Amino acid sequence: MTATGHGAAQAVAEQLAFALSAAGLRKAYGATVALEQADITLTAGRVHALLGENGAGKSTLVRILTGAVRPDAGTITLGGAPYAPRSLIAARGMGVATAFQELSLVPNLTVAQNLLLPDLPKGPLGLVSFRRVLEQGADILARHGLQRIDPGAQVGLLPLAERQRIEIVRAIENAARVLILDEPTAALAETDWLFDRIRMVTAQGVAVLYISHRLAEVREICSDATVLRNGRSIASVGLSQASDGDIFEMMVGRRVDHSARDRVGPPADGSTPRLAVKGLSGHGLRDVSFALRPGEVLGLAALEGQGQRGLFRMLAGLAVPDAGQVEIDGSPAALGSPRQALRSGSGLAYLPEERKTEGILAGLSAATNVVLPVLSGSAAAGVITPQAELRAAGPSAAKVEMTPRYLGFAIGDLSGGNQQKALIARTLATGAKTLLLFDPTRGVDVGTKQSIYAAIRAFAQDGGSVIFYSSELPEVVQLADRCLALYGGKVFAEFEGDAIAEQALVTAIHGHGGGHA
Amino acid sequence: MTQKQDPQTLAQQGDTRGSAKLSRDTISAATVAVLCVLLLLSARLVSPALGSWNQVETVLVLGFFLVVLSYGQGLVILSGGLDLSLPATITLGGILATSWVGATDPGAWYLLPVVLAVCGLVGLVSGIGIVWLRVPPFIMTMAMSIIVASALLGYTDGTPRGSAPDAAVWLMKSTFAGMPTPVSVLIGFVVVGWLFQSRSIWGRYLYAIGTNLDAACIAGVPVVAMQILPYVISAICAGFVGIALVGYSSGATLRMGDDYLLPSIASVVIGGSSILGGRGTNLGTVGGAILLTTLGTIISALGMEFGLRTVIEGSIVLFALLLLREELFQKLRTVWR
Amino acid sequence: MAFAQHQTSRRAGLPQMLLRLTRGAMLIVGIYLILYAFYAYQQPKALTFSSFGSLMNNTAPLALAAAGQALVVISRGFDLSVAGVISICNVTLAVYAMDGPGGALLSALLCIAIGVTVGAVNGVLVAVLRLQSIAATLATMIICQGIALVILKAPGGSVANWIADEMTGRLWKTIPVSGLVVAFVVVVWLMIRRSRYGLSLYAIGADEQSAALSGINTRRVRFVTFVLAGAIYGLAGFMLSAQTATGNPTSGTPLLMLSFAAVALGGTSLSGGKGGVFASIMGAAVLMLLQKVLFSFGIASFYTGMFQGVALICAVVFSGLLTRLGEAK
Amino acid sequence: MKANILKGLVASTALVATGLVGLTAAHAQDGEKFKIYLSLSYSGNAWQSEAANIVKALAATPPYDTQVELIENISGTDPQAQISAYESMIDDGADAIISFPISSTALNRTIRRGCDEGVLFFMYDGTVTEDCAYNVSFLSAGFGENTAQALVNELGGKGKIFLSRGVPGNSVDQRHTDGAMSVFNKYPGIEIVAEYYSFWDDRTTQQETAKALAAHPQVDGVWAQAGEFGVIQALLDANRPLVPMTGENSAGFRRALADPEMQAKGLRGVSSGSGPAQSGYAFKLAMEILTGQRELEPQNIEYPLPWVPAADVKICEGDSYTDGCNVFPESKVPSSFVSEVLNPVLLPEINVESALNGTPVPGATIQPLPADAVVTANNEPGINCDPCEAAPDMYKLTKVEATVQP
Repeated sequence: MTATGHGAAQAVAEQLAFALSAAGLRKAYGATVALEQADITLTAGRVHALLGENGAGKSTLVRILTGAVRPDAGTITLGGAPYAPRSLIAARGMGVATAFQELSLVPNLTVAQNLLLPDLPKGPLGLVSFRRVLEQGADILARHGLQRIDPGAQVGLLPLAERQRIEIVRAIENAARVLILDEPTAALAETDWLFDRIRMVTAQGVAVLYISHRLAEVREICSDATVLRNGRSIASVGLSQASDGDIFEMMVGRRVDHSARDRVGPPADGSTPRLAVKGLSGHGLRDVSFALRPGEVLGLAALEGQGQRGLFRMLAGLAVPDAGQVEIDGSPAALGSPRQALRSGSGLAYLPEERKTEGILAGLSAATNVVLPVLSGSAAAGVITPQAELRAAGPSAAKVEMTPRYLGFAIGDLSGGNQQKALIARTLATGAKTLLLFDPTRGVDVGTKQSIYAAIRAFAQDGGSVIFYSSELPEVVQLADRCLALYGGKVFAEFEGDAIAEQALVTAIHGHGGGHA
Repeated sequence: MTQKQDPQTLAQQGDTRGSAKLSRDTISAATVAVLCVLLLLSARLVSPALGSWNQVETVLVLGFFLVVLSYGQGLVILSGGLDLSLPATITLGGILATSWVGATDPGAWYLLPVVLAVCGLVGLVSGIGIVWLRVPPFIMTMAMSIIVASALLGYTDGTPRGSAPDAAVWLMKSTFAGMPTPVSVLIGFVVVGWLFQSRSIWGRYLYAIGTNLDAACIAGVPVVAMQILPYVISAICAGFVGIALVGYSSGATLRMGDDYLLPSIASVVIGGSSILGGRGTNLGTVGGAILLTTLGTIISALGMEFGLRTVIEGSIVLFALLLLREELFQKLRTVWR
Repeated sequence: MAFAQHQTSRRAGLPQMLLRLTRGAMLIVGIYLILYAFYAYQQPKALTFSSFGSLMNNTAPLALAAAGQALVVISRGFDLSVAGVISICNVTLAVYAMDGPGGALLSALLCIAIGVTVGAVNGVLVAVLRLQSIAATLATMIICQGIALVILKAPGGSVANWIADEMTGRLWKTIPVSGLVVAFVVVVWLMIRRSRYGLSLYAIGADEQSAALSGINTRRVRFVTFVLAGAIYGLAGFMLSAQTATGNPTSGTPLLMLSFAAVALGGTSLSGGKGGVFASIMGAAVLMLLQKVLFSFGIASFYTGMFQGVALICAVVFSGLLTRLGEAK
Repeated sequence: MKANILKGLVASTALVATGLVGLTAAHAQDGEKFKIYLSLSYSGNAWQSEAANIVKALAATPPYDTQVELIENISGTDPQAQISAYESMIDDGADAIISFPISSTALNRTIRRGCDEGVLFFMYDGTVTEDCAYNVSFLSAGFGENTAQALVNELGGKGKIFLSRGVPGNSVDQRHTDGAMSVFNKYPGIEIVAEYYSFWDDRTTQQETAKALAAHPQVDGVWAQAGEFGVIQALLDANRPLVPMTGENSAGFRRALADPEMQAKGLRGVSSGSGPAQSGYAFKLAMEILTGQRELEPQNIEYPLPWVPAADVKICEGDSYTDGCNVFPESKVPSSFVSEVLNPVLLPEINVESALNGTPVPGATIQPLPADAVVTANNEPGINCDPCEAAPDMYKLTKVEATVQP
C-alpha cells in the first residue's frame, strides 16, 4: 500500500462509498433460469472472490454487473447510487470493466486498436489517427510492463497468454471503480504479473471481483469470497475464516475427497509399449521420443507454448509431423486424421484443448455428442434413434458421474463442467485404449475434477493408457504415474512415481536444474 | 442471504432451475404446417373452388418439384454450405433424360439411373472443389452452375431434342391407389428423407459438421466424405426433379431450372433451418416448400397485377421469417414450460 | 520472463509479401492488367479512350453493386436486395425523368434515398430483429422487385437525356465520368475504412461477440452497413440507368450473382472480416473485362460460360493459395 | 496442406493453359469476307436456336458461304451484356449485326455509335426505337387483336376465359396484351377469370394453368401467347374438356389442332404469332444491301403475321413446307418446335434440317428476295420508334373479322 498517513482515512471513506452491492438478482434465458437469487457486496480497495461450480451462475452474474444483460429482478448500487447499466459502454462509463474468460478481443484488429476500442483517438478530418492509436496503445502497454508486445500486431496472431494479458490490461484501463476478472489465469502459466496489476489497482481504491477455480490463487490475492451454487449465493465469507474443505463443501454441496492417490506400480518393462513416439518433430516439438505402456498415466508438464499442443495435435492426426514416427502396439501408425487415429491399432482418442471451438457440438444433444465417434456401432442398419443414443451413451456417462438426465439436453445448454464430462465420456466411449487428454480439467470446478480424475484412474486400472497435459502442476502431481517436463520443444526432464513433486516440476518446466531423473 | 449457513443444510438444496424442453425444430415445423392450413382455408374467401381437396392435390403435385429440390438444398445448408448449381443440374437431368433416353427406350430402367449418376457427378465436383480446393461453396456452386449451363448449351446446340421417357410421364401423370402418383411418391420421399436426415448416422454426421466442422473432425466424423455427400445428394435430387419436370411437361428446355433456385433456399429458411448450418429438420423444409407453393397458387388465383403479387409473396415470406424468429421461440418455450 | 515466446516480431520475406499482396487489392489489380494486356494484344482499339470509356461505363453499375455488397460481406452478411434496389432506381428514373444537371443531382439523391430506405429496412430486420441476412434480404429483394413492376409494368420510359449523355461521357474526351463516380466511392471508402465505423465493421465481421464485449455497438454498425450498402446500390442503379437510358423492372436481377462473384474475385472472404471495397470493385472490373477478352479471342459463344466459371474458380483458388502460402511460415 | 496447395496450383494452371491454347486456335481470320455478327440475347429455347440455325444455314449456302464470315454471340438476358457485346463487335469492325434485341431502348446509344461507324443493324422479332436500325418484326402485324377476335368469334361473344401472358415486364407481352384487350373490352360477355404469366414456356404455362384451373372450375376459352401447348396439357391433366383457344406456333399445338381426338374433346382455335423465320429474312435483307442488290434506308419492316386456323393445319410428308403443309410430324420435331420457321416465299432455300441443325440444304443456292418483299411497318410508340405518333388504326383487324357483335 502506498497511501500515506492522513490520506489513508480519507481514502477509506471514499472506498466505502464506492462499494458495489447487489441484492436479489435473478435472470432467466427463456425457460433456463441461470440465476435465481444472488447477492454480493464488493468493498473498494479489496479483492473479492466469486466461487462456484461451472453453471452455478457466475458468468451470468458477471454479465449483469458488466451491463451485457439486464437482470429480471434485483437491485444493484454502485457507490450508494442505483446502478443499472444498459450496455457495456454504460457500465464502463460508470467505472465498471471486465476481463472476460472467453476473451473479448477482436482478432483482425491490432493490439492498440483493441485496447482503445470503441473510442479511438481521432486525427484531422475526424478519421481515426492510426499514429495516435499506436502511441496511446504503446503507452498503455508500457504502463503495464508489456513493452515486448508490438502495439501494431494483429491480435489474432498473438499467443493465447499474451491475448489474455491484453484483455486484462484493457479492463484495468477502464476500471475506475470496479474491476471484474473472470478466470484471468486460465491461460497464464504464472500469476506474478497479474497479482502486481491487481495490487496496483486496489491501491488506487478500485474494488476487484476475482473469479477463479484455483483456490490457492484465490487465497493468495483475495480477502473475502461469495459462493454461488445452483444460481443462489450460498454464503459470503472472509477467506481467513474458512478452510478449503468448508469452501468446497459450500460450492459442491458435499465433502470432497482429497486423499492422496495410490499409485499403481508401472507394469513390467517387457510388455510392448502401447504408444511409442520416436524422434517426433514439428509444430514446436523438437525430436521427442517416449513410450507409453499399458495401464500407465503419463503426465506432461510445461509452460505455455513448449510444443505440447503440437505433440497432441500430431498424435491426434490434426497436424503432420516434420519428422519422426509413431508406433501403436509396436507397428507404425498412419495418423492422417482423428478418425484414422481412432482406428489405428488399439486406437487413440483425443480430448481437444478448446471445449467450445473444438469440443462440443452445441446444438446436438449431449448423448449424440458422446456417441458420435461410435455411431456406426450403435446403429442398426444405419438407423439411429435418440433412445438408442441415450442407451449407448449411458455407460460412458456413468463413468464420469454425469447425471443421465443431462444426456437428453442440447449440450450447449449445459454448464461447462457437464460439457467437459460429456467430452471425456466421448473419449471413453470410443473404446480406444489410449486417451490423449489436453488439459482435461480446464475451467472445471472441484467436484467435476474429482469425477474426471476418478474416471481416468479407473480407465488406467482397466489397462488403458493415458497421456495428458495440464496447466495445473498439482493435477500432474496427483494423477501421473510418470511425468515428462517439456521445455523448448524437448523433453527436458522425466520423473517417475514419488519423484513427481511440484517443486521439482516447477524448476524443470522453467528449464532449470533437473536433467533426467 | 449473506449469513453463514450450515453446509449440511446447504447441501440439501437441489438445482431448482428449469431448463428448456420443447425442441425448436418441433415448433417451427408445426408453425409452418399451421400456416399452410390457414392459408388454404382462407383461400376459400378468394374463390370457393380453393381450399378443396382438388386444390390440395394440385398444390401437392406442383409442390413435388420444390419439395424434392429443397430437401437436397436443405442437406447442403445443414452441412454448412449452399448449392447454387441446382438450376443447371435440373436442366442437366431433364436434357439427358430426353436426349439419352427418349420416350420409349426399353433401356430406361438403367439409363435413368445413369442420368442421375451424371447429375451426382456435378455435385461431386462441387464438393471436391469446396473441400480440396477450398473454394467457398457460394462461389464453387455458382461457377459449376455457369459451367454446366454453358456445356448444356453447347451439347444441345441450343435446342433440346427428344421427348420425355415414359417412366417420367408415368411418374407425373398416373394415379396410384386413388391418389396422383406424384403425391404417393412425395410421401415416400419425405419419409425416406426424414429417416436419412433425422434417424441415420449420416444425418447425425451432417448435423455435426454443420454445427462445428473442427469439433466434428476431432470427434472422428469422416468430414471429407460428409462435406461432399450433401452436394452429391442435392445434385441427384435436382436431376430427379429435372426428369420429373420433363415427365410433367413432356419436354426439356434449357432454362427449365431457373425459377427454382431462390424458392429452394426460401423453403429451407422458412422451414426454420439456420442458413449457417447445423440446425433444422426436413419436415420444416417440406412445410416451407408446400407453404410457398400454396401461396403461389392462391396469389395466382387472385388475378392481381404481377408486381403486387410479387410484393405480397415477398411480404408473406418475410412474415414467416419474423414468425419463426429465435426470440419468439425463447418466449414460446417459456410460456409452454 | 525468459520463457515468454514472442511471435510478435514482424516477419519478413516472401511469405509476408504474399500476405500483403492478398490483403490489399494488388493481386486483383495485377490480374486486371494482365487481362487488359491480352485484350489490347487481340484488339488494338482497346487502348483508345473511347473503348476504355465504354468499358468503364459497362463496369460502373456492377462495380458499385459489388462495392455495396462488399460492405455487407465484410460484416459477415449477404445482401440479396441489391437486385431490387437497382431495379426500383432504374424504373423510377425512367418514369420520373428529370433533365439537366440539377435534375441529375436530384435523381442521384433520389436513388440514394431509395437505397437508404431499403437498406434501413434490411438493417432493422437483420440488426434489430436478428433475422439471418440472406433470408431477410431475400424477402426484401422479392418485395422490391414487385415494387419495381408496380412502378413500371414493362420496359420503357426514358431516362433524362442529360443523365444518359453526361454520365456516360468523357471529360475532355479522356476521363470517363462513370470512372469518376466509381473513384468517388473508392475515396469515400478509403475514408470510411479509417473511421471508427470502418474498424468496427471489420471487427463485427471477424467476431461479433468479441466486438460487442469490446464496447462496439454491433447493432448500429450492422444497421449502418446495410444503409451504406443500400446507398451505393442506389448509385449503381443511377449509373445503370444512365447507361441503358431506359427503364426495365428486372434490370437489377443480372447483377445479383455477379456482385457476389466480383466480391469473391476481389479476395473478400465470404465468411466476413476480411477484404475490401476497392478489391471488389476491381473484381467487378475483371469480370466485365473477361467478357471482352473472351470475345476478342473469339470463343465459341456457347462455351463462354465454361470459361467464365473456370476463371472464377481459378481466381478464387489462386488467391486462396497465395493467402495460405503467406500465412504458412 | 502443402500437398493440397500444390494440387490446386497444378489444377488451376492446367485449366488456364488449356483455355488459352483453345483461345488462340479459335481465332482465325479472313479479311476478304463481310464480317457479320449474329447477336442473340440468350439461347436455350427452341425459338431462339431455330432463328440462329437458319441464319447459320443461310450463311453456309452458296454463294453466301464465300461472302460471309458469320460469328455468333450469345450475351444473356441482360441488356448490359448485349451492350458490351455490340461494342466489342463494333470495335472488331463488323459490317453488319443481325440481332435479337433484349430491350427496345437500352441498346440505342450503342447502336447509334455503330451506325456512325458504318455498321448496319438488323433487329429481328424484337425491335429497337433507334431509327438508324432496321427492325424486321411481326409485332406491328396485330397478333393480339387478331387472335383475340378469333377467340371471341369461337366463343360466340361470351364466356369465361384465361389470359396466358408472356414475361412480366416485357414490352412485347404488353403490346400483345394491349391488342387483345382492345378486342375483349368490347365484349361485356367475355369475362377474364384468370390472368397469369407463362414466361413463353410450355412447362411454366402448364403449371400456371393448373393453378388457375384449381381456382376456377369453369373456363370456356384460353387466349395464350407462346407456351400454349402447356395449356392443353394442363387441361388434360385435370381431366377437363378442351376448349377453344388461340396460341402461337409450337408443333405440339398445331398437331393437336389437327388431331381428331383432340377436336372431339373440344379443341378449336388458331395458331399464329412470332416466327423464327424473321431472322433469316433479316439476314437476307442485310446481305442484299451489303452486296448492293437492294437499296433500302433504315426503317421498320413488317413480317407478315402467320395465321393458321385449325382447319388449315396440314402435316408435312417431306422436309419443307410444300403443298400448303405447315407442321412436321412428331417423328421429326419435338412439340416445342416452332413451326413458323420456314417460309416458302422468303426463305425457299432452307428446310427443317436447317432449322434443327443449322446445316444448308445440299445443292440449294440463295434465291433473291421478291422485289416487293419489304412492307413498311406501322409506328408503334416505344416499340419501334420513339418519340412518334401511333397510327389511329393501330389495333385494326387484318386476319379475321368480327362475326359476333358485342
